[in-house]
Amino acid sequence: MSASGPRLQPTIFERSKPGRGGGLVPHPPSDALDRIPTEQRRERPAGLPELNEAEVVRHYVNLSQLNHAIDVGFYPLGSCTMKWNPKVNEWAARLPGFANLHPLAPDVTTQGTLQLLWELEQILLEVTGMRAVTLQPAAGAHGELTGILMIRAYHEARGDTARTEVLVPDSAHGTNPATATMAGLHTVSLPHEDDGGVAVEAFRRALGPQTAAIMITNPSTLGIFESRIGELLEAVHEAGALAYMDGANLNAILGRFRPGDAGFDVMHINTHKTFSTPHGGGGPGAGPVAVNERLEPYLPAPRILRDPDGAFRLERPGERPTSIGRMRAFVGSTGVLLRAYAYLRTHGGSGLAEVTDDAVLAANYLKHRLAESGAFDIPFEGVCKHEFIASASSIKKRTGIRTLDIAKRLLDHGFHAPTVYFPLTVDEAMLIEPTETESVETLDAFADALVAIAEEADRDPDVIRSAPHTAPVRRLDEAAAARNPNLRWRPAAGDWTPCPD
Amino acid sequence: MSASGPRLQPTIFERSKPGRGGGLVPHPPSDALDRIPTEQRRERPAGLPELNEAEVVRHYVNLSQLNHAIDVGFYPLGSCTMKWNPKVNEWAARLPGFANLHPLAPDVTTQGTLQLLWELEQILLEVTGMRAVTLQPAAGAHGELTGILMIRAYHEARGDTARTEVLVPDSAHGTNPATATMAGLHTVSLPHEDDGGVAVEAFRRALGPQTAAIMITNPSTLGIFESRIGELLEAVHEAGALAYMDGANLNAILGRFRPGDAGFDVMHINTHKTFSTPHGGGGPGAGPVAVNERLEPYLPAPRILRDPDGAFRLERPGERPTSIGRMRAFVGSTGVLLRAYAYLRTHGGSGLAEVTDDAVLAANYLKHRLAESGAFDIPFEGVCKHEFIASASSIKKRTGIRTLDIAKRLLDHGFHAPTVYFPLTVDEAMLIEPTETESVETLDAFADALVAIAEEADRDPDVIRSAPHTAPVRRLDEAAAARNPNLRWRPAAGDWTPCPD
Amino acid sequence: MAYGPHTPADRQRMLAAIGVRSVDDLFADIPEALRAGPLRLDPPEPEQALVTRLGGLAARNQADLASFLGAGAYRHFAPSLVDQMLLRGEWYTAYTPYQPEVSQGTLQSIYEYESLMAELLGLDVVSASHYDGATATAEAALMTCRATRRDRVLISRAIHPHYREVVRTYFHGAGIAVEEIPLVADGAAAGTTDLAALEALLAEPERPAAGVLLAQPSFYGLLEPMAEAARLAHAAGALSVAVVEPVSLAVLAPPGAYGADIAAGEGQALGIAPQYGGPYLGILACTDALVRQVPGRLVGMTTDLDGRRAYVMTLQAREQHIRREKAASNICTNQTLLALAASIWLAALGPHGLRDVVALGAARAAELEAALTKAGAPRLHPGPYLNEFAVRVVDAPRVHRELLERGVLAGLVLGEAVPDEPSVRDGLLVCATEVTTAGDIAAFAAALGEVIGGRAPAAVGGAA
Amino acid sequence: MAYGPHTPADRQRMLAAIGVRSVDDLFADIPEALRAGPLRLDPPEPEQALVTRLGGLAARNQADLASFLGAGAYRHFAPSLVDQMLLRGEWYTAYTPYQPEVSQGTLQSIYEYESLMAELLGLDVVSASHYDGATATAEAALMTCRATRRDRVLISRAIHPHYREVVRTYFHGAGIAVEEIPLVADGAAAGTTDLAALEALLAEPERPAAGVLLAQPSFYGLLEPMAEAARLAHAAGALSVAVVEPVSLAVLAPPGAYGADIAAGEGQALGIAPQYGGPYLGILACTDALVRQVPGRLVGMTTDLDGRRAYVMTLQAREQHIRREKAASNICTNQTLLALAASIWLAALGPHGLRDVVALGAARAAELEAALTKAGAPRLHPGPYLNEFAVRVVDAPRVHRELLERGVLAGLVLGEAVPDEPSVRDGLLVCATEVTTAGDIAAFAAALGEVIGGRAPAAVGGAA
Ligand SMILES: Cc1ncc(COP(=O)(O)O)c(C=O)c1O
Ligand SMILES: Cc1ncc(COP(=O)(O)O)c(C=O)c1O
Repeated sequence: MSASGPRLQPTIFERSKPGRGGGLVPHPPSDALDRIPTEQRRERPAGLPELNEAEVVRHYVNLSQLNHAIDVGFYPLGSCTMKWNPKVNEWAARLPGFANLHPLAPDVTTQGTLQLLWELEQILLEVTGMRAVTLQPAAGAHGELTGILMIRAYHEARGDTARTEVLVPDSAHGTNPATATMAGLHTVSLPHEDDGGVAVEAFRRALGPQTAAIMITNPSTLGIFESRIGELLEAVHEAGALAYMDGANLNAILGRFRPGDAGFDVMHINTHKTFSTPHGGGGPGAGPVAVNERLEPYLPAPRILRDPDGAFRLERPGERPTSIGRMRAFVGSTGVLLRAYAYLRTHGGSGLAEVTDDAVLAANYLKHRLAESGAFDIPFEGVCKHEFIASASSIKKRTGIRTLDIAKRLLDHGFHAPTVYFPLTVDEAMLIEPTETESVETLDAFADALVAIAEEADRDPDVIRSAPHTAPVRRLDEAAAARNPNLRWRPAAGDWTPCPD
Repeated sequence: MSASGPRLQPTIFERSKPGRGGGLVPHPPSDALDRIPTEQRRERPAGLPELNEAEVVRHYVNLSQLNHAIDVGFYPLGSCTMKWNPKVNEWAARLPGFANLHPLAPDVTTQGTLQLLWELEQILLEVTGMRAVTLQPAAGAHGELTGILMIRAYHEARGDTARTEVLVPDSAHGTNPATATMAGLHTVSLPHEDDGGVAVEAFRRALGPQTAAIMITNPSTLGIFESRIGELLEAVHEAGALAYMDGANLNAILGRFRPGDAGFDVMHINTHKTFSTPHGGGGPGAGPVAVNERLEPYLPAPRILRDPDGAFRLERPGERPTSIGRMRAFVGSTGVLLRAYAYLRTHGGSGLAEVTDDAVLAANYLKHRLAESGAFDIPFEGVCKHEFIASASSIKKRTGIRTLDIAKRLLDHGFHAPTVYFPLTVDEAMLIEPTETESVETLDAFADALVAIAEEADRDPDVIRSAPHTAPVRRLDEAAAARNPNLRWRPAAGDWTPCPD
Repeated sequence: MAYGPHTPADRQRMLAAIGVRSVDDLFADIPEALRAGPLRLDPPEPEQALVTRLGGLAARNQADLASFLGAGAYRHFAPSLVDQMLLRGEWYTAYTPYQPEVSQGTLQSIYEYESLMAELLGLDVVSASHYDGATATAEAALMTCRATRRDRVLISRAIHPHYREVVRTYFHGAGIAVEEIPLVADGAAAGTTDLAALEALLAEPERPAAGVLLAQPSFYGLLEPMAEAARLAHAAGALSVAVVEPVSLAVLAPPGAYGADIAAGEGQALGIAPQYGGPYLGILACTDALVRQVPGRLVGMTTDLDGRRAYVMTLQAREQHIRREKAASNICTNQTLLALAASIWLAALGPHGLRDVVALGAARAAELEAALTKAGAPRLHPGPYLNEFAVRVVDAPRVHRELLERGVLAGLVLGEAVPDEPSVRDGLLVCATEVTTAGDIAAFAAALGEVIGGRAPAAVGGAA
Repeated sequence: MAYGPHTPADRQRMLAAIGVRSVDDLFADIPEALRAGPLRLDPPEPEQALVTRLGGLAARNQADLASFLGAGAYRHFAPSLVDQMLLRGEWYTAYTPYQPEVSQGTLQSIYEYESLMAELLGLDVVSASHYDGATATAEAALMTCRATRRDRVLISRAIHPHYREVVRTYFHGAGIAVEEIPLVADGAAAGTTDLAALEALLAEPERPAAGVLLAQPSFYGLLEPMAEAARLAHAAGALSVAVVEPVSLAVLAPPGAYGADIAAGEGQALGIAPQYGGPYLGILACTDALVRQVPGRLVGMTTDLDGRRAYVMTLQAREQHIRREKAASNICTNQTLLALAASIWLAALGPHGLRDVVALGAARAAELEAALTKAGAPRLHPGPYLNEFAVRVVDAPRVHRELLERGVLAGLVLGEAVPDEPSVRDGLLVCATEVTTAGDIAAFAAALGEVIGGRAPAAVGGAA
């Protein structure tokens, strides 16, 4: 009941009443299921909720209004790149010619989509400077696994089987080390220098014949371009290892730096970040993986091929035995990829370069505003890329107010909080990424809000500690949630009652 | 900034900044407008707002969240019949084959829509018991004018030109007398009996050779079926006048009473009430007008015809000289009518009867709940139809709390208020219409809220007088708005700056 | 019942509470003789079957022809965001904002619509919307009578014939005279409103005119002498009404600039789909001086008890629910959702986008003119136009039909649409907008060449 | 720039504040040698042109054939409300709910998804979603290894071949053995998983199995001996994994009922469009005992400071952002929006609607079986099926191609999809659901009659 009155909603099960709803599909013949053996049937129906259309819609409309979202306001989540999600892309993904296409439909019936995916691959190759790309992975982490499995396959194909380690900087996203483990490799963590870059000495010590790969996020999750990247990559390759770039921060370097040209062997792209496909409150995403000629043979199957006559087709089973195999059931998250394609077409080459320029400009401006205010610690000086770290370390020492409190207080200003306590290497970190689609007025308002909260921390810390005050709920008891997990509602059991309509 | 933080929004002009936005349509050649004479061109561009997509969307998403709506919660507006607006109808109206059809396209290219409209007419004839129908009118009031103009034409055709009066019960909607005036006729107001029906004596006195028509809302806006309707219609026809039924309350009598059978000559239907087409915060609607054989010759042109070979076509200009002419530029609000068609198909004959039964059941139940509580005056006892009147007359005498205050306090409970101070004939009226699509749990919660407010009126009247407390704004200064009307924003004037992209 | 929430037990509970045995008892007040039998209609249709049915009907229409048909309803590009915003239930499932505290979304959006239109039109008072362009025009004409207390209006024959019909229908009821102003027969102004004739019509002292109505662009796509007509009207004590196409106002002088007292028009072109005729958007605007004469809702800005800016329906004393038989009009339900659609469309395009739309349409129209001239169908009138114009084609109905068989919807057959205007008997009214493609134009020209073969008529009008 | 808010003046202001001359200065940290030149891509495309391009590409697909293709992706009727709810920006433009106070919509919806799936599956712990059915299956297999500390899993050859491939890809990395359980060759159980072979595989004492994976219904549409397989697995100390199609669970026994410890499956059938392969919905569920092994997010119910019910991500100690290399999986981004889609679809249909969907599909499938048998393509396996089954057609690839030319997508050519399963070499895998029409079935049968002429093969299997 949104415009006024209570905001929280009962569960959908509590809105249910036996005998409500139904009638959307034609009635089946009453003997339709007689041929299913009794022992294969369920004894009691699942306790699914029974609602009429109005109740379903009101439930989801009212729930939706409890969310902050990019359609509602600023969302400066560092590393997550919450840029604008264009509306035309949603239209496109729903075109029946795209949406109703079966993933196993014969190639002659899927030429439009195959062409789109093939063109998307070409665009990604130009953006990354790589040689080949797979569109299969469903997300960044899935792309990482794909990439590391290819690296494994590469070493294996060369009989180079003692390479069991992956070097990962300590500021890396958690998916990097977790990926190494999933691929059966060990993570070696690399410390960073004061300027945020990888500590070269430690890196050289860690590198060796046991090194399968290095995984570098560039720009790093500190928002800093790894200036010594040439040197690092040279050493990696000299040691016989390969270099994986976590491309989550590609938004910061479009048209300015091509990982393939610089010597990376493989990288993933988060379409749900760099190319603005909607993240939907947790997913979906897509994580295309681009590789150079070293890794091309190992790409997952099936690839999208263009025959000499211009027709497109999927690779046939067994056509390329060097492949690491399938990474998912079907060719890819096509519905996500076509949104990325639309985004890339909309911007074109010049627009992508502007995307990066404006994203970096906005981040540096916001960083400047905060640095100038003196209210927050700015651990890494100099230019940043598309995001930067601020810290409430001094505020905490002075007032006891932590980054978490500041994050909650920001909600009262109508902003989402930045990513907090990440990367783990910085005390009381806030990773702030404004993106290129927020106006300077919004950036200013956000900076003003942060500065105001910093002042409030001295003046009236309790109001921050007890924030948020205007959200649908106050702070949650997360400890109780974990101690005594309640992971599902237990509805009244269903019953084989006759259909209500 | 909805989930938390401030809720009100700046005007769209205040979100504007010169040089923002653009780039959605291809650039025209620079000389495209050279052939337009200078004196025909505007000197300065209109001061339209310049926004990027994110700003436009956020504006409208955030504004939308300030609205109560049937998708959000209960909306018991008497006489306005806010029943559920089905989602499939929105899908249907957007099918390109329907949405992109030009109103002047040749009949051979519009057979699908013509068939739909023709079938809709047949359904409406069965529902109303009439002989013919026009789908042209854009709303109920437009239908009223159409109907009264036909009645005028009927009398004129018979040379019966002295009939200049229309009898209208005092509980009638304001559109009834206003319509009479627009059609060049005079309104004679009829009082009502204690039971809510038309006062028969007064009616007989008013009726005469000067009477063109009577306009009766049945069930009336008091929610009462005019039980003496047979008698009234007989007298009207005896006097040579015709009978118009305001069908705004048709929801209460589907499958129970057919105005055509009962002797009404003409009636309108509010598709945006009875057949659930969305009202969109004020409109659109559609007001089909059904007539018996007396008035069929006068229907507006063009009608939808079915040729003997089964092909559909629009009446050609001049094909039926008795027509009163066009009531609007094109054939009708087809986009609205097709939603009504979908609604009618979904329900079928049995479903429509259930609609009425459930609407009347819900109204009587709610009326019973309030009567039983003793908290409100219930001026008209006995069964009601789809709506009923409650009054805060006693509460006001006792506590000073008025219907207006109660309406505002209901908002804090998450409900929209009923229609208040209408009909004008009842002191402190609330016209409550729950409709058939609200659950008994909702009806109970609403009754509980009203009873709780009535108790609160004794206990803590100030909290009611100052309500609403949870809405985006508090009560408004309507007097100032009327005294010093501010009917438009004055943006900074536009400028012929070059296009930003 | 579809959409219904009640279980049989719910119904029983309610009946028991009310104290009746069956729902039939609740209809005992309907006299037995008047009770209806069961409705003879098809059984209920599940959504899945309905979707199939409606998809089939939509497929029976041909809505994707190469179309050059305008004549009062125009195709324009609508960015995806427009419909996605409109599909939000908080907009389309709200009723009239009777409780402003929980309707600020709708109210602010109408206020903004009024403001956007005021900018485009150069007039300060804009109604919250009317049914369509034709009914808005009729209401505008009625306003001139109320304001001047005169009962005769003059309407140009270059106004859309359907609009003129609607004005006649409305006026017959109200008992007001409508007289038509003829067109200039030849010369550079051929096809535009004849100002000399207007002067003569205004010069009848016993029958003073209340208002003078001209359309800009005219039904024939021509630019009209709006300023001169307004001057003549004012000199005779009449009000000047401009019937306008709002998109064109990105470029054309606004009614306020050439002295119109009232503007009416069809807002469909503001990104609203043609939908076979509606729902559309009637635009109605006037000068401040006429504010108490304007029919329909007005929303104004005010403050709440805490001084916060807020919006509310205002000056309701003009309206039927207060004034009843003395109201300015009987209008109640209007076209608010369409006003919102138009506002979102304008906000999405912005002033530059709107100008691009007009300029691109004009450019496409010029290409169309060139192609048709070459194919043997020259313009019928010599004067300037924006994106719609009439061409001369012998045996136009047949040509139109044969083009349709070739997938081209060749505009409007003028001989059928305005049979009382012999000067356009051999005319097709054609239109291009920014969505017209070069391919469409080429297809039209090629098909026309095929259909009319060598029988190209001589050029006429100013080109002669 | 499209979507960008900055005017040239804004950029200047920001640059000046930062204290640099041009935006190039902000990239000075990129070593000169590594700087990229301008991207060689097409120029920006206005929305109007993009819409034309995408419409053209979509039109190059044939997505409206009479289709009998299932094989892991199924067409179902989705009520209009589902997509209209999903199109609300508050859902799809939100990120992971890191700030629960302003993400209760997403969090509650995930909790409800978990609850709905728990009901369908009969298992208490359901992850917030995984990428798709195949990756969920691979993760399920990995769970069995973590939970049992064994490194060998047994997977039925009646599981989708692509799922088996994905498990192999994942397991090659992790260095875990995958062995396949063969099919019963003939008799009444032909085509189902061979339990005797399973028993033998489980009986190798030095190589204890961690898990046993069967699919219900199987890739071939057959009902599998799930309970028996689970019993065998448990007897050998292994965990039982059921790979299920969730819609079928309206009718079929849930994994929890036949003793499965883990269930995995593809949620696409829950009303999600086929979309040429994704985004789909990986379902992953387990018993309470395995909660700390489940990969991916979990949302739980808790309270806020004022004691109000609220929802939050919980048990995050399993996840990569806390545990890093020791995490249960590397999954981060999942398929939350699809979980929401599935929830809305289930809520819209309700239990009766879901059962109708299954029963109507089963009825249509029986009609299809009858029609194909008559047309000369009898079933390949004798056992019971729900709505998908294999038929025997000689020269299936050619027949399939020729049917396609006649507008019929005749399911999947088994000889190509599972070349290593000779028993199905002459098979087509066909499927019907509630959206299959009688007309589609008739068209299929008629076209098949034309294509295979008199060359109908003899019936095989149990029917023999
Ligand atoms: C730096 C980095 N790497 C990897 C990932 C994982 O990507 P995904 O969430 O798409 O799996 C993320 C996601 O936030 C990230 O920020
Ligand atoms: C009884 C009655 N008559 C007529 C009307 C006018 O209908 P509309 O608003 O569609 O013009 C209404 C609208 O509320 C009404 O309730």
